[in-house]
Amino acid sequence: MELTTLLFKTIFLFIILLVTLVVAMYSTYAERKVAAFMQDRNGPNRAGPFGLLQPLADGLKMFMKEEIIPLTANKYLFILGPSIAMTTALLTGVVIPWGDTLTIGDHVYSLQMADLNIGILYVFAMVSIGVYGIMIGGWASNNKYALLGAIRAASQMISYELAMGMSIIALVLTTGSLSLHDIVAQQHGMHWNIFYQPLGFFIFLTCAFAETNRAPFDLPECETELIGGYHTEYSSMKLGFYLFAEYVNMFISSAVIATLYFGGYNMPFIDQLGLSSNAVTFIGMGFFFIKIFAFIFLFMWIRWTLPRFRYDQLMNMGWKGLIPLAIFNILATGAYYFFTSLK
Amino acid sequence: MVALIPYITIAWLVPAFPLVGFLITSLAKNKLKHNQAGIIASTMVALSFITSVFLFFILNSSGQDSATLTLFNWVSAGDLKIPFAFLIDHLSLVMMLIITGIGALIHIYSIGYMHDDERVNSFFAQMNLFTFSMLLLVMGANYLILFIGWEGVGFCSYLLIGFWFKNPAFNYAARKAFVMNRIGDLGFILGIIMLFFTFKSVSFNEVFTQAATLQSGAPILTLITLLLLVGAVGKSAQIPLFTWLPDAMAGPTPVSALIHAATMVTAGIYMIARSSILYNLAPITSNVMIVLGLTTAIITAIVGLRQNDIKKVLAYSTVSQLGYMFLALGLGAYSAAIFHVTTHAFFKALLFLGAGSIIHAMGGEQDIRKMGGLRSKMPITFLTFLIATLAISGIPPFSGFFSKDLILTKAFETSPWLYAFALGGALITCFYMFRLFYLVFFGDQRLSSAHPHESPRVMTVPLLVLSVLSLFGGFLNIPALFGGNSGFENFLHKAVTSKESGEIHSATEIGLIIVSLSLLGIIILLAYRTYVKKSTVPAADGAPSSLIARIVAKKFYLDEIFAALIEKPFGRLSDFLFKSVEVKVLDSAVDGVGTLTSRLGSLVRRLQQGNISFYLFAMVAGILLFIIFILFV
Amino acid sequence: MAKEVNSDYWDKDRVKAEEPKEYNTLNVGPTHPATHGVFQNIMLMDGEYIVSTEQTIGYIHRAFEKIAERRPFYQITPLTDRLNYCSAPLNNMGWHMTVEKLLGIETPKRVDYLRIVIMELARIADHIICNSVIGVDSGALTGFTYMFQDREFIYEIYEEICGSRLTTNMGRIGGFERNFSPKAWEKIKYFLEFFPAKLKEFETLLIRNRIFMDRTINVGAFPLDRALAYGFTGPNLRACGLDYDVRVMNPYCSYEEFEFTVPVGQNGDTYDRFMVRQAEMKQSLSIIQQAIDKLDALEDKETYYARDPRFVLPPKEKVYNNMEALIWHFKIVMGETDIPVGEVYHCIEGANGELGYYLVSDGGRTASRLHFRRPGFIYYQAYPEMVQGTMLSDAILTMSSMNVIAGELDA
Amino acid sequence: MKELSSAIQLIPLENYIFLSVALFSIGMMGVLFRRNTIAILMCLELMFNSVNLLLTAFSAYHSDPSGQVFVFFIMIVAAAEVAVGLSIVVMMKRNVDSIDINLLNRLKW
Amino acid sequence: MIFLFYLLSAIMIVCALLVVFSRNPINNVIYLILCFIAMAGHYILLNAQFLAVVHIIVYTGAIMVLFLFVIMLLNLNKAIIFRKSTVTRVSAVVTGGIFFLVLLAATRQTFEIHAKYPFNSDIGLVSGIGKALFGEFLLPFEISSILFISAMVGAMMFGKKDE
Amino acid sequence: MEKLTNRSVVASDKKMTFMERIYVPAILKGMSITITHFFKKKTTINYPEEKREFSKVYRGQHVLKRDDEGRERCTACGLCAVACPAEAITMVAAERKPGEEHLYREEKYAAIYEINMLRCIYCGDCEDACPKEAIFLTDRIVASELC
Repeated sequence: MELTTLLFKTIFLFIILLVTLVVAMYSTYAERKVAAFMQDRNGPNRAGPFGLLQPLADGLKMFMKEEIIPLTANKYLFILGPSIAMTTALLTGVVIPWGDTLTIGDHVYSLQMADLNIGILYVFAMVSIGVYGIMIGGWASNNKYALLGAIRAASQMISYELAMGMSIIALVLTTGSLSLHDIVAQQHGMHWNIFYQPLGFFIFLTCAFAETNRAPFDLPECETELIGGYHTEYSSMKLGFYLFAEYVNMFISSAVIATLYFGGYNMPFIDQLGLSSNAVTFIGMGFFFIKIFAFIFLFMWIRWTLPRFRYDQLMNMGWKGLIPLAIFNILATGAYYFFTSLK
Repeated sequence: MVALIPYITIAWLVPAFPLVGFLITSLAKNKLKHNQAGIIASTMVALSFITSVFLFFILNSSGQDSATLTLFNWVSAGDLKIPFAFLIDHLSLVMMLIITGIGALIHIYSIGYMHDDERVNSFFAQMNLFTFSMLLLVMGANYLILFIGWEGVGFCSYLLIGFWFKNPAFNYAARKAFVMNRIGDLGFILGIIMLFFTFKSVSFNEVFTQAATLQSGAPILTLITLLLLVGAVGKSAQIPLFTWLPDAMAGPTPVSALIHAATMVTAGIYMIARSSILYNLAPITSNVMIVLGLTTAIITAIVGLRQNDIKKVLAYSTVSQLGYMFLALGLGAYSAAIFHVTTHAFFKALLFLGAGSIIHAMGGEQDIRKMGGLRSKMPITFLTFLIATLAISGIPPFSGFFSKDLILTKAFETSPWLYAFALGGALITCFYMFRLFYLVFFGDQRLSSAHPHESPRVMTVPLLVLSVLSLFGGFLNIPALFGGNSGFENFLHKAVTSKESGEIHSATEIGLIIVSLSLLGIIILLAYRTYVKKSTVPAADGAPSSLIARIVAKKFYLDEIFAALIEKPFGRLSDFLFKSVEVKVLDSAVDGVGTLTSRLGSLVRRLQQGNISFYLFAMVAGILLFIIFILFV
Repeated sequence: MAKEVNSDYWDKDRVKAEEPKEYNTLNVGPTHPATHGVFQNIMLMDGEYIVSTEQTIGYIHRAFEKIAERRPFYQITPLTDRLNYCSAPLNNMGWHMTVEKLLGIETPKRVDYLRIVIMELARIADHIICNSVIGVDSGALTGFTYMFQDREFIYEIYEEICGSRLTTNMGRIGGFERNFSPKAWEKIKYFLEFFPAKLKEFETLLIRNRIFMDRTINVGAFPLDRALAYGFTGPNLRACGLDYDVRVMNPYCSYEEFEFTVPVGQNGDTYDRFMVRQAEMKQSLSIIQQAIDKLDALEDKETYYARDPRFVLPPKEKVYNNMEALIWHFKIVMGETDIPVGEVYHCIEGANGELGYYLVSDGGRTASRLHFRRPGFIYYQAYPEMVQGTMLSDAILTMSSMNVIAGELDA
Repeated sequence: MKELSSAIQLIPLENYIFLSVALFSIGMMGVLFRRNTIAILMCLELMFNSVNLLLTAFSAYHSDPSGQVFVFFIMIVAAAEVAVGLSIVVMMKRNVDSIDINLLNRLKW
Repeated sequence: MIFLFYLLSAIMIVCALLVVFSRNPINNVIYLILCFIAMAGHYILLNAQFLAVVHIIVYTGAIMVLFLFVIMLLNLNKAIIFRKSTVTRVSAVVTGGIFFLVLLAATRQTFEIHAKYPFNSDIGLVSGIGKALFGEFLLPFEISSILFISAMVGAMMFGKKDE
Repeated sequence: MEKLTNRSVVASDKKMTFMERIYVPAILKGMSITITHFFKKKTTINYPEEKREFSKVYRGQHVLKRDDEGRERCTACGLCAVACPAEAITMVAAERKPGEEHLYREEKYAAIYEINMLRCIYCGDCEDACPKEAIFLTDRIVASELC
């Protein structure tokens, strides 16, 4: 590997991490603001102008709080849980193509950390490891509510992974590639996959809600039943990690949705503007982030609108609703391509 | 001229509709409301009737003789390659029309008849399944599919005979029918196997093409045809395998009408007509058939004279008519046989449905001695029953006349003696049918508890339709004698090869007709005198009577003869085998093995302590030893 | 599903002998976010399913009835505030009417109508709380915030009338402490104007949403005969299908002059309770409108208390200027007025069911025996039976839909 | 990625054989060593995986994908085995309140 | 790269040993997960990217979650006190060791096959495996779905409570 | 089921139509409501900066009033203490010394007048009971350090 590339990649990795963290941080702020606005309230407005420093204040508070590890908890696992949650949440970012190529001097750098040819599967792998954070944390707390939350989380995430994977299979049928870079490149112009896979998008979106444990699928942590679920016993920064991981997940899943179905960094009519390629890249990146923020907003919007499911209804919907739908989607897509290929 | 092939592809719809009906009615058995199952089932059969009619016109206008529709490769094992294919030709079309047309009418009738039954949904499911199997039987392009349909109809017949399974007698009747059919089926499947070994194929086309090259009277052909005949005898209730059919009347009356009069029992006829090329080449078998058919026709007609159960009478008459068909088959007059099948389907279905209507009206009473005077109470039934009776008796211009006359004429061509016997049988038929008719409809009502009433419209409409068919069905095949063109025979001629027969002078023919008609008239009058004028009522079952009467009433002791000839020797044999061979030889050998094993087991048991870890250890050690053995020894 | 298990589950050895490994206990309460008050449910759980429940009350044992038996009647009013604190004015009025019944005070029509306005407002406030909290417990927080603005407005109306918001101590024996101010009327009329739209909006947010329907339909269903056996009244009984309403069956306070329907449910599940409360709010609005119309029709715009000197404080000017008035003032405040010997039961249709006051007087200055019939207390008795065999999430929703107020559990 | 994809050319195949043999033996030892049924199942997984690794290594060195397809099938079988095995463990726990493999010595409960 | 190999191998072997010798089942599971993740690293070294990811999804994401799930559900944390006798344990270790040696001996002939075949870096990719899977191995692939269904049904039957 | 009145109306409809069964339309409807609220005016009152207007009769902090001439009105009659349901009021009466007429209106006054703010329930009964219009509950909010 050339030194410049290595240097670029290293810097880029740090930027990704930084951006992820900052976005996640301000997602907490945005969540509170959005919730407040939808509920005719003002939301945080004391720390800094419009409460903009609220995330920092929260973070500070988290750091300053006393670490409490319950006496009966399994100490190592209790610490391991949030760490896994946070790590896996952050790891997913490396395969997402944040932008097109960047030309500096003679070198062309790709704005994607790693273009795995199995990019989507990598995302899946990370998501499936993410379950451990919640499960281990919930179990290690040695609290019944936490255990219930952990079990709910695990079964929910495993169940919805299936439907998610199946909706992706239909997508892969249309794109013919598992690489996120290819998928984005194919959607150049207005050939966004949402137009080809509306049902798949719908299923994927639903499953993304379930995978990130957001309402209406927030059973593992639902306040009114389980008092916070798996993180009932957590305090200080470990709690912060869990909450933070949720927002990171939300950010990353928004990015994945935007990448898979909404053309990633592609922007319509950008070619007609006649800009230099670097400018196009930057504009595309901006547009990508706009899409991501739109999805983050959607996540919040739905959370503050809907009641949550019951555990068995959730499972019913996953197994009896989404999975058959997804299978139908695969079959329909397959049939479409089969018959079009006949001609 | 229409190109046949593109249209023939819809032929698969014909069996598909009843199958769909069966699936719907059986799967949604508990969901369907009262009449829905009946309506669905009837609609499905009617749809397949419409399809059949369409196919009929297609085939007629195409000028082609037959067409084969291959759906998929079904069996493919070694040399044996059997496609799942349908053969559509004139013969199968006639059968399809009968099955679906009469089937549809009977389905509709059953909506009314089975209205109050709690398992009505199962009934319609089974009826549809039957229709499907029967269609498979007649449409199959090879003997294997035919056999599947054959077994399918047998199974459905079993189910439907035992439909009211809470009555043990009915169950017994169902079992009897099933077992007797099995005897025939054994012959049939042996025949198919022989066919396959002879011709290396079971497809009709290939078999017949190859058979045409064979010598007439070749022993292998005689063997095959005899074996197939055994199957036909079982299915079509010929002597000696006929006793199941009267007992089969235990099932609901529409079942009797559809299965045991119009369709299933004619499967044997169909099969032989289909294999006509083979039979033409096997004169011995043909002679066997003549004998069988004539004997059956006469003996069962005599038995029918003494029956008092309305359905039993009809059942014996069915067997008797089937005998005529066999006679025709034996004479090589295949199209005459199929023509009789057709007309018989019309009037016998009508008779059974009428009987059903009567039974319905009498509140389940089946004994004709207890009926009477229904003429005014049930005018429609009376009228239709009259038509059917006239038809079965062979009175012109009703349909039975034409078909029966055809057979009689053919018999005369071969031998006047045959004609005489056949005519005798027909006269007896005429007598007991009018006996039945007069007892039921004339005189006074003898059972005071019943309040007969005309059946609902859903039942009378099929009756009327069938009576029209019985009335005019004969005109399908007006012989040259009456200025017709023998349309039916010519139509079938494309699919069935009849034997050449000697010409017969038209004057002789007219003479024969006059003789038979005058005899029939005498018989009818006789019956009228006995049962209407004198109001004779048959004696009760246990009443002392003459020896012949008793023999007749006991069906010539055929059941008893079966018992003595087959059941008892078999019973003794099994008894012997059980007591000496099994207990002493086999059991002790088996026990010895068991004892040995248990002795050994008690030795090995010390290793078998149920400790999985130990097993694992042993397994690992074994693998280790094995690898070491391979590597180093 | 859960098997029948004796409810004295804490006999651990017995349970263990029957089902050695399957069940575990879960404490829902006393400080669970969904209990909305201090009470504890010890649930024996089979995974997510509830095998049996034992409810514990007594965390706020305040000996209401005993305190009340030591106090003159007018001082009991603030105590009634604290029964069902979500609809305090209703409790106040009920108590006043009970005392009036004992003393034989005839209230003027205008007082009746004013009371009806207040009582129906209180009913709306109570139902708002219950229904929006069902939303909260099922995860839809936003509807709650919308509805609470309206409850807030009702509290402002209270404030205009009596000066207090939650624990109102509104009204006096025989009527009100003061006439309604024009501003109060303005606010009431404004409320009647805008509230139906808000209610509609809240309904759109929830009632035809399948998630909400799935969560509530057939959840915590309670057959009518069991409900009657437990002594259910109010919306929870009506949800089971029986149209029992004290306002209709046993009219008080001129309710017989009003036209309104009695909404009933089908099988007493959470959805029925929710819908019955929604419908009752609409009925209450119409009752308020009718009361206002009737008040407008009355000539008299000034009467706001019964002219009965024994229990109604004389106007302050008279107290300053008139000896008799001063004496009466002292007598009333000191609780020295004569009270007839007697026994009175008066019940009103509280927001949550039949709210009854049983008052025995032996002629002394205080009640010799006083009992409050608190509907919430009765509902809570049936809770274990209702939630047996359901899931934890259902139990939470059942509890909030029954509107068990911790203040009513102890007295 | 270039460097990674040519890595196999630097690592001798023997290494993978040693490694998977070692893993297999460890798994085998675990099966014999433990009495906890779940632990035994885990050791079985370990053995499966050593075989997987070997198959993949051979497949990579032979440039023949069949080996990897077999790994795929082994995963399928492993998943099915775990599903059934764990449900047996759950049933065992219900019935004898223990998951000691030595208690699993009756053929029928 | 050889360094990476040794690192991953060391992690795997240590974790595998810990799986065998650690007594807490939860720890067992976690060590096994670590072991599997290291194995995914090996797969990547072997150019089998697809397998690596599927390995993580299937083993780490599903199978081990099931293990964890069962352990949590049955609350097996404290139940593990039983031990085998020393003899058994020693013999287990000895057997394992012998097994290792024998297997090494058995596989020693294969050492030479390396480098006989041309190197192709594409076979581990999705397309390579896909072609093999849906071509040559289509039937086993379809049959495996039947296996799955039967396993599911079996697991359900076992897991169902007697009513 | 028998009906007690002829006024009953069934309030709930539990049959779901197809559109309700597929979740989405109702969800979109709900989302449209929340998004309109997103842009609506907020009802929050930023407390220390903004203050809500209280009604005139608000029962806030207690005040012992003076008359027009600046004299205390309270005569320590004790009616308020008697009327207090929470028993929060204690007072010690003292006799007005000569020369204190400009301080107290009556001959008797409350030397110590204490309200236990932890007990007070702001019911306003003391205000009602006072024959001298001395004690009033004002529209002042009780500062948190007082209770």
